[in-house]
Amino acid sequence: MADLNINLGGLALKNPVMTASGTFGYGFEFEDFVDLSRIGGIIVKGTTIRHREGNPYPRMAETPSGMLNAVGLQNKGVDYFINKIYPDLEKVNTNVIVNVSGSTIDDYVETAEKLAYLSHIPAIELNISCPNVKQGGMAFGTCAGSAEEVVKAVRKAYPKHMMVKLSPNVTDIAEIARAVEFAGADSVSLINTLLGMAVDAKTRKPVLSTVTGGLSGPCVKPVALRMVWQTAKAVNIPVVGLGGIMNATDAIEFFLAGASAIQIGTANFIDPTITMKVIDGINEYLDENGFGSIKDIIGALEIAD
Amino acid sequence: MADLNINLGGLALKNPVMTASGTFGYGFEFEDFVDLSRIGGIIVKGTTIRHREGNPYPRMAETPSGMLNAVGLQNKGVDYFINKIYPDLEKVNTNVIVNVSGSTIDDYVETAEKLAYLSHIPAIELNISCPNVKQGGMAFGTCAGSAEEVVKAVRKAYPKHMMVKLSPNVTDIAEIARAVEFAGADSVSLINTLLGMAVDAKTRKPVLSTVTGGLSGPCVKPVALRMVWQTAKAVNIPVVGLGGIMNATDAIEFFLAGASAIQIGTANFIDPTITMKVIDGINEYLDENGFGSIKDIIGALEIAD
Amino acid sequence: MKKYMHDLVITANEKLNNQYFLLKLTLNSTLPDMLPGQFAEVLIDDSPTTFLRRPISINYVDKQKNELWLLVQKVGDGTIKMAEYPIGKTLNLVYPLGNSFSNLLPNKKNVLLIGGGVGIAPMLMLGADLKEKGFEPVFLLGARSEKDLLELTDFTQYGQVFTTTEDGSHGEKGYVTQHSILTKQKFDKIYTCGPTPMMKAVASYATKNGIECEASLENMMACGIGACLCCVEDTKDGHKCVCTEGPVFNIKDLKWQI
Amino acid sequence: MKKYMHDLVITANEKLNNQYFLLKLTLNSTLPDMLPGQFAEVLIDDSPTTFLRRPISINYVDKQKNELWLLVQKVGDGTIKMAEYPIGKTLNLVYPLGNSFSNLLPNKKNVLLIGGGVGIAPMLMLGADLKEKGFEPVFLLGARSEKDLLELTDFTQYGQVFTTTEDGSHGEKGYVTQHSILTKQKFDKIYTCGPTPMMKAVASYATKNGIECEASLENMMACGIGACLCCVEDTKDGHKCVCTEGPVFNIKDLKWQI
Ligand SMILES: Cc1cc2nc3c(=O)[nH]c(=O)nc-3n(C[C@H](O)[C@H](O)[C@H](O)COP(=O)(O)OP(=O)(O)OC[C@H]3O[C@@H](n4cnc5c(N)ncnc54)[C@H](O)[C@@H]3O)c2cc1C
Ligand SMILES: Cc1cc2nc3c(=O)[nH]c(=O)nc-3n(C[C@H](O)[C@H](O)[C@H](O)COP(=O)(O)OP(=O)(O)OC[C@H]3O[C@@H](n4cnc5c(N)ncnc54)[C@H](O)[C@@H]3O)c2cc1C
Ligand SMILES: Cc1cc2nc3c(=O)[nH]c(=O)nc-3n(C[C@H](O)[C@H](O)[C@H](O)COP(=O)(O)O)c2cc1C
Ligand SMILES: Cc1cc2nc3c(=O)[nH]c(=O)nc-3n(C[C@H](O)[C@H](O)[C@H](O)COP(=O)(O)O)c2cc1C
Ligand code: FES
Ligand code: FES
Repeated sequence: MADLNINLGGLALKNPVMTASGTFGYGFEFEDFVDLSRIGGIIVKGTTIRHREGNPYPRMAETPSGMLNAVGLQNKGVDYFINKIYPDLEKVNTNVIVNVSGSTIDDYVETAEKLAYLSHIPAIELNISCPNVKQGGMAFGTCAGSAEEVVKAVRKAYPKHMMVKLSPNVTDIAEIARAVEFAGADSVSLINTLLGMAVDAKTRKPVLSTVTGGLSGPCVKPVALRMVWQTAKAVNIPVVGLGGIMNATDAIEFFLAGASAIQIGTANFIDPTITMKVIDGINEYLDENGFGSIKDIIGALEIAD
Repeated sequence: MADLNINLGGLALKNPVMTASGTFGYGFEFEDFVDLSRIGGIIVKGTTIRHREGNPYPRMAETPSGMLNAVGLQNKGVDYFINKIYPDLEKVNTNVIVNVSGSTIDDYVETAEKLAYLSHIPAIELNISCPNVKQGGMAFGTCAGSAEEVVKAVRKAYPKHMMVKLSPNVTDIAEIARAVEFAGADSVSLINTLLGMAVDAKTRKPVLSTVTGGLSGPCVKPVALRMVWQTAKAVNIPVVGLGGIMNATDAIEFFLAGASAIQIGTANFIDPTITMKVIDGINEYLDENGFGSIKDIIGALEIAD
Repeated sequence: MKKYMHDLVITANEKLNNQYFLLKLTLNSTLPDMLPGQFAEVLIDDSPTTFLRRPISINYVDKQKNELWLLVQKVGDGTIKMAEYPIGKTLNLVYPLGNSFSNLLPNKKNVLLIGGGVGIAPMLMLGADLKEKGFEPVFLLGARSEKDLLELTDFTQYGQVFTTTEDGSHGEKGYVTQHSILTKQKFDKIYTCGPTPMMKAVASYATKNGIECEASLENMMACGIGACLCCVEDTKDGHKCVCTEGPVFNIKDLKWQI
Repeated sequence: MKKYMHDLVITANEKLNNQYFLLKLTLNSTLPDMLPGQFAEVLIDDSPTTFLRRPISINYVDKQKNELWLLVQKVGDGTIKMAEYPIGKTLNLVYPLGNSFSNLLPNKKNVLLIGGGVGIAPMLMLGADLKEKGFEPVFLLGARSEKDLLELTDFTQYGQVFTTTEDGSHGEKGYVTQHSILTKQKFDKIYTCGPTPMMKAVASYATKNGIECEASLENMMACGIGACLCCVEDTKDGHKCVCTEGPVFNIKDLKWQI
C-alpha cells in the first residue's frame, strides 16, 4: 500500500485522483457507484454568478474515441449552489472544489468571494477556458494578458487554494501558465476541452446547436500529455493533469509527465465506477514497481539527452 | 456521374481528392493499389534544400484513433528530388505537388525557386507547420507576422500555385490564414498535425525519440473540421481540408464545412486503396443527393440562426 | 431508486425482422427493481465507433425467469453490433435509469397506451405493470406495415390491442391518431412513446380532448445519470435532463408547438 | 514484387501454447508469390485500441493447400484479439512486404538458420525454400523452455534441428550462441531472426568468425510500404526503412555496437 497523499500547493489530497468539472455533477449522481469519500477531490459543475440555462439542444456528438459537448455552463447560479447544494456537500468527506466561470472579471470575483465563506470548500478551480459559451472565459484563457488580469483580480478576493484551469486552444500554453502563476494561482489544471466541430453529412447541418463544441475523451490524451509536460517544466506551482484519462495507466502517464494530481472526466460516463478503479490501479502500479509514494513518479519521465 | 472538377485558385483538379504530404511517399509506393492518374493531386514528401536524415528511431506511437509521428522531414534534398525522382513523376498523369519545408526563409525561397523550373509540378505546398523538427517551420506557422514574412518571400520566387499549409497548434488559425492570404498564397491547406506526446508507463520513458510528435488520424477530425470552417469564413482563397479523413462521409463533412478540396493522410496506412474509395464515395453521395457538381456542397452547411 | 452497473448474460437474441431484435438478459443474482419507462445504458464493448453507452428502454422484466428484455432497432453501428451478440455473451449495463410513467390514479382507469416504432418497447412493461395493479390497459400500436408490429402476442396478454399500419396490412390503415378507437372510446389517460411527430400528434389529440398525457422522450445521452447535462429538453420550467427528470414527461410541461 | 490487399479466410487457428498460435489462411484465388523473410500487414478490424495494421512475418506458404501461415505471439491487444479469431473469419492483409533473405550462393552451402522466440517464424519458410533449392539448412532454435519451442516437427522436415533452452528442458541449456554446434561445425552463412539481444550476440559471433550474416529486424511500423518513414534503422548508409529496405539486413551494414 503506497502513500498516495499529495500536498497540492497547500491543499491536502488523500490521493491524487479528482473528478473533472462538468462530468461528475455534484458527486451525488455517482453515489450508487462509488464511495465519494475515497476520491481525492470532487470538482463540481461550472458555477456562475447568475443562473444559466446553457445552450439549446443538441449538445452532444460522439466522435472517434471521444465526444463533443456544448452544454454551455448550465447551472442555477452561485446563490442557489450555496443555499441548496452546499449543505449536502458538507457531508461529503473529501475536498469539494467549485469550478468558477464567468463572462466578466467582476463575475469571477463576485462568485469567488461568495464561495470563500464556505468552510467545506477548500479551493476553487477558475475556469478561464470554457469554449462553449460566447463569454465563457475562453477569451480570458487564450491570451496571457487577460488570463493574468482575471487571476489577479480573483486572487485578491479569494484567500484559499486557487486552481486555474487552462485552455488547450492556444499557441503556447506554458506562457499562459507562467502568467497565471505570476498572478497568484496556487496550481493550474489542464486541459479543458479542445474546440472541435461535428457535421452531419446526411442532413448537411452541424450536429451541435452551437456548431462548435468541446472535445474530450481518449482522443485528446496525446495533446493533454504534451501540454502537461510543457507546463510542468515552465512553472513552479503544481500541475493537475487531465484529458482522456480512462484507466490507471493513463493516469500514470500524466504523473510521469509532471502532473501532481489528475482529474477524470469523460471516463465517468463510460464507467461510473472508474475513479475507484484508477485509485486502486495507481496503488498497484506503485507497489509493483517498488515506489513507496506517488511523489516518486511525479515528473519522473526519463528523457534521453 | 457528378462533376468532380475543381478549379483551386487556378489549379485544375480532376477531382478534389489529394494525398497528404508524408503519407503517400512519392506516389509510386501505392502503384500496386491505386491508379495514380485517378487522384486529384499527389502531394509528395516534405522536401528541404539539403538532405536530412530526420529524427532518430522510434518515430511512431499509436494513440486512441490515431498516431503520433516524429519523422522529422527525412528526405534527400531538393536537388536529389529534381534529378532522381522528378523524371519518374513526370510520367504520372495528375497534379504532382511538392511540400516544401525549411529552417530559414532563404531555405524556403531557394527550394521553391528550384522547383519553379519543373514543368510537371504545377504547385507547391509551403509547410510552415511541421512540429517535428526544431527548425521545421512550425515557428513560422504559429505567428501571423512570421507566416506572412515567409510566404511573401516565397511568393516573389515562385510564380505558380502556392498552397500554404497551416499549423493547428495556434490560438487563432483564421488570423494566420488571413496573413498568409495577404502575403499572396493561392490557397491554404489545413490541418498539419497537432503536437502531442506519448509516454510508456512501463519503461517510464517517452515513446518517441523526440518526446513530442505530430498527432494525426480520426482523433483530430473534430478539430480539423472546426478549423476548416473558421478559416473558410475568414479568407477568400480556397481552403484544402484534411485531418482524420477515413472515408467519403468524412470528406463530405469537410466540403460542407467549406473545403474546396481535401487531402487523405493517415488513412492511406490503414487502407492503401482508400483514395479510390473516397473518390467513388463522393461521387455516389452527390448522385444520391441530386447534386450535379462537387461545387454544390462546398460550404453548404446549413447553420440555423 | 438505486442504480447498478452489472454484467448481464445474454440468454436469447431473437431476430424479430430485418430491423428489430429482442435481447433477453439474466443476472447471477436477483435483478434489481425497475419501473416502467426506465432505461439502461448499454456498453458496446470493443467497438471503435461506439465510444459512449447506448440508452435502451426496459422492454419487460420476467421476474420468474429473472430475465430483462431489451427490444432494439438497428439504426447504427452500436445497435447493428448488438444484433449479432451471441447467447452467453456478457453485456454491461448501467440501470435502471430515469423516472417512470407516473402511477395511474384509481379515478383514471380508462387508460390508453400508444406506441409507435421502437417506442412500443416501454409500453409492454407498462402494460404488464398496469394489469398487475388491476387496471385494464388498452394498447394502440402503430407501424409501417404488419411485419413491423412486434410482440403482439405479448401485448394481448395484458389488454386489448388495436393497431394501425401505414399500408393497411394490419389493423386500420393510417396513423395511430387516426384510429377509430379514439372516437369510439373515452380515455382518462394516455401514455405514449414513439417517433417525435407521432408523440406530438398524440399530445395534440390529448390536449384538445382534455386527456392527461405522458410521453417518453428520446435524446442524445452521454452519461445517462444526470451528470453531463447533455440530454436536455426545453420545458416550461427550463432545461430538464431527459435521463433523470425524464424520459417520461407530462406533455403539459413541454414546450411542444401543438 | 507486386503487393496486394486481400481478404483471406481463416482455415485454422491452432493454439500452440499459452503465448503462441498459428493462423492458417487461404485465398479464393491462388496466393501470390512470396519470399522468405517477407511479411504481411494485418488489419485488426473492429478494435478500438488497434488503429494501425500489425506486421507479421510469413511463416510458411503451403502451395498445395493454397495456405499462408502466420505464427503469432500474444503481446498486446491486437495479437490477443487475433488469437480468438474463429475459423471462417476474414482477415485483411497487405502483402507480401519487405525484401527477403538473400539467395544463398552455391559456394556458401553450409548454412545455419538461427531463430529465437517468435523470430523462428520466417525461418521455417526460409528453411523450406533452401531445401527446395537443394541446400541442407541446419536450424538452431532457442527458447525459454521446451514448451516454447514451436513447429519442431515442421522444421525437421527441412533440415537438422538443434535447440537451446534457458532452463535446459530441451536441447542444450543456455543461449543459442552458446550451443556446441557453433564450435563443432563451420558455417559459411548465418540467417537469423529473434530478439535484438540474441541477434546482436549472433552478429558478434558471425563477425568474429568471419561468417556472412543476415538478420531480420523488427520495428514499429505505420504503413509497411515505405510511405511514412516511421520504421527506420540507422545503418552505415543512413536511415533505412525496415519495411522496404528490410526487414532483412546484412549485419555489416548495421551500426550495431557488437
Ligand atoms: C431513453 C431512451 C430510450 C431508448 N430506448 C430504445 C429502445 O428501447 N430500443 C431502441 O432500439 N432504441 C432505443 N433508444 C434509441 C437508441 O438509444 C439509439 O437508437 C442508439 O443509441 C443508436 O446507437 P447506434 O450506435 O446504433 O447508432 P448511431 O450510429 O450512434 O446513430 C444512428 C442514428 O441514431 C441517432 N441516435 C444515436 N444515439 C441516439 C440516442 N441516444 N438517442 C436518440 N437517437 C440517437 C443518431 O443521431 C443517428 O441518426 C432509446 C433512446 C433513449 C434516449
Ligand atoms: C517485420 C516484422 C515482422 C514481424 N513478425 C512477427 C511474427 O511473425 N509473429 C509475431 O507474433 N510478431 C511479429 N512481429 C511483431 C508484431 O508486429 C507485434 O508483436 C505486434 O504488432 C504487436 O501488436 P499488439 O497489438 O498485439 O501489441 P501492442 O499492444 O501494439 O504492443 C505490445 C508491445 O509490442 C510492441 N510492438 C507493437 N507493435 C510492434 C511492431 N510493429 N514491432 C515491434 N514491436 C511492436 C509494443 O511496443 C509493445 O511493447 C513482427 C514485427 C515486424 C516489424
Ligand atoms: C459534458 C462536459 C461538461 C463539461 N463542463 C465543464 C465545466 O463546466 N467547467 C470546466 O472547467 N470544464 C468542463 N468540462 C471539461 C472537463 O472538465 C475536462 O476538462 C475535459 O472533458 C477533458 O477531460 P476528459 O477528456 O477526461 O473528459 C466539461 C466536459 C464535458 C465532457
Ligand atoms: C508519418 C507522417 C509524416 C508526415 N510528413 C509530413 C510532411 O513531410 N510535410 C507535411 O506538411 N505534413 C506531413 N504530415 C502531416 C500530414 O500531411 C497531415 O497534415 C496530417 O497527418 C493530418 O492528416 P491525416 O489525419 O489525414 O493524416 C505527416 C503525417 C504523417 C502521419
Ligand atoms: S445524459 Fe448526461 S445528464 Fe442526461
Ligand atoms: S512503416 Fe511506413 S515506411 Fe516503413
